[in-house]
Amino acid sequence: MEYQVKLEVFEGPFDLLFHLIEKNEVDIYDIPIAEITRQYLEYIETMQVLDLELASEFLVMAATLLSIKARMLLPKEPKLSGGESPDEGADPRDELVERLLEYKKYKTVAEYLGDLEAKQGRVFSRPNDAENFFNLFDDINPLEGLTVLDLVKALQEVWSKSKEQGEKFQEIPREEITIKEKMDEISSMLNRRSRGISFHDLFAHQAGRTEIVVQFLALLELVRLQAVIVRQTVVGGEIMIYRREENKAAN
Amino acid sequence: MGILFSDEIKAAIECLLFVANEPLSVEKIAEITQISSRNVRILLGEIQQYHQGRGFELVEIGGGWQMCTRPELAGFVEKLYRPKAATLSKAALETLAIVAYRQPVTRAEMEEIRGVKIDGVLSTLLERSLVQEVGRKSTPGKPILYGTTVEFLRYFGLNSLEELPSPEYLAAGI
Amino acid sequence: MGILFSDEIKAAIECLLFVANEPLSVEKIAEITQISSRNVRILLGEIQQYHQGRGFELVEIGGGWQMCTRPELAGFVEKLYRPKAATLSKAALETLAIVAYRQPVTRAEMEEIRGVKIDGVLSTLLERSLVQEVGRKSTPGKPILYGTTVEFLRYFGLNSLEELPSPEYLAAGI
Repeated sequence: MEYQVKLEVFEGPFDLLFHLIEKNEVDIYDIPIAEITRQYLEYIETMQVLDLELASEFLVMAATLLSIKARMLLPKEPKLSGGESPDEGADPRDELVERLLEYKKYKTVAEYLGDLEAKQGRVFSRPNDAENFFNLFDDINPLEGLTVLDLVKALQEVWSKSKEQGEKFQEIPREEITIKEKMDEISSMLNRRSRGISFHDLFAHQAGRTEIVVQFLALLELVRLQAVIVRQTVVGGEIMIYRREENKAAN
Repeated sequence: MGILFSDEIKAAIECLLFVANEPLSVEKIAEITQISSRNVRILLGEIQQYHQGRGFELVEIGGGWQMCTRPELAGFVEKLYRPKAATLSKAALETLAIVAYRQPVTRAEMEEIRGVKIDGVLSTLLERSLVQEVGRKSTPGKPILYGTTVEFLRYFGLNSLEELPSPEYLAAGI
Repeated sequence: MGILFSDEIKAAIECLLFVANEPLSVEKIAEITQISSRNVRILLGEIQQYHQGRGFELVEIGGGWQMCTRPELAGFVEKLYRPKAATLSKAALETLAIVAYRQPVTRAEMEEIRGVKIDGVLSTLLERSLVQEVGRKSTPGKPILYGTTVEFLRYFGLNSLEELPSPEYLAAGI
């Protein structure tokens, strides 16, 4: 058996409410709140059943609708003899209607803009490549007004943006690094240091992202081969790496 | 400017409009061609008339003048280029509508009207240069105020914000 | 093609010539407009005549047809573009800084540092003679190595690359 679930995506609770009001062909100034609330909740439930992401605003609106519904069910407060309640005649739906109308205004404009966009999307200007023109002129200095300091500033910006600060000004023979080499390097380092080496120090002098990754893979491999022991004595403290025999001796 | 030069100046203006990548203001054209803004306008009118109904036309857009292809011919351009159709989402259009009609407006005000958070949509609009920061509101927290850009006008083929009809007018028409 | 449609087809061809960035062959135009090459040639002739002596003309060039500005009007184009020619974008300047300090450097290395693709920016730098190819790296794929040019030094008034502030000085923070 084949069935289809057609579920419109709404941009927000107002969008959904509008859809329901239009679908039910009801007067926005006299919303049958019980029925609309029922349908609204039904939609939310479907969304949840289908495990679709539901913005919290939808739930807030659900609460608002239920509260309005509850207030509509309350008997009208008996008039106090002589005086008139300032709330008299106030419809619990008023505020919601006001916000819906305000939203509707922009929803209408949005549709209009969408039409303009579609129309303008069919209009093309000439895509001139400015570079073509620059070549036509002699003696253009593309660095006019710039100094070496501007170049330095640009570099500083690149530098601060780049996560691996300070690594960029050495030649990186990336292609040559292998995990095996790194494993050997770490082992010999640990042989020289009986008290172990900190995780931080192990990675301190790596030239680049690639090398750091290879170094890390090498370390994992050594752990897997049980050639090294990795320990952290304090939570959040320094991670120490020991050669396995050294570690045993220390204990 | 002597009237004798007008054909050559007209050609110069046409040439500028042809090579420019953005709408050219009357002032810019006047500055480059060294004639009065009034004369630029007259010649722009003549150029507009000359190209009317042909493959591309002269239109006033985003506060300037630009040569653009006619919408009816889009099919041919698409056959040549297959351009991307990255249209704005419904959410983006709604947010943009609020900015256009309520500017300068804060993010909180937009969220209040739309009834949802607008973080993602607002950054899309900022990235596409359709919306920009225009200042700070002098209320506690000094929230950023947003407004539309010249790119907004161009994107929708408008010459100025005044060309946008009122929401009431639109609502009546639909 | 019925002769009745020729105005609209003519507009379509004009439109194509307007948006194209390179000469269009008669065959290409015929393919897009679905008319015969013979008719395309006739209409191209009419279009050429219409634009004769104006701001831009239709010329046959490199085995195709292209709208081009008239050479006599180049002075106006220069007035429009010269101010733009003298400014390098931030992205271009950043890339130039990397080349200056890391040369010889491959495109991949520059992209890694900047964290973005640099195709457009790199060709700008090459076209503006600020950067040049200086060799090939002896790694798999033999990527092109880039370095700065003599013009680069001249524009900054430097005698040699040694006169650039050192990266260490830079790291110390200026």
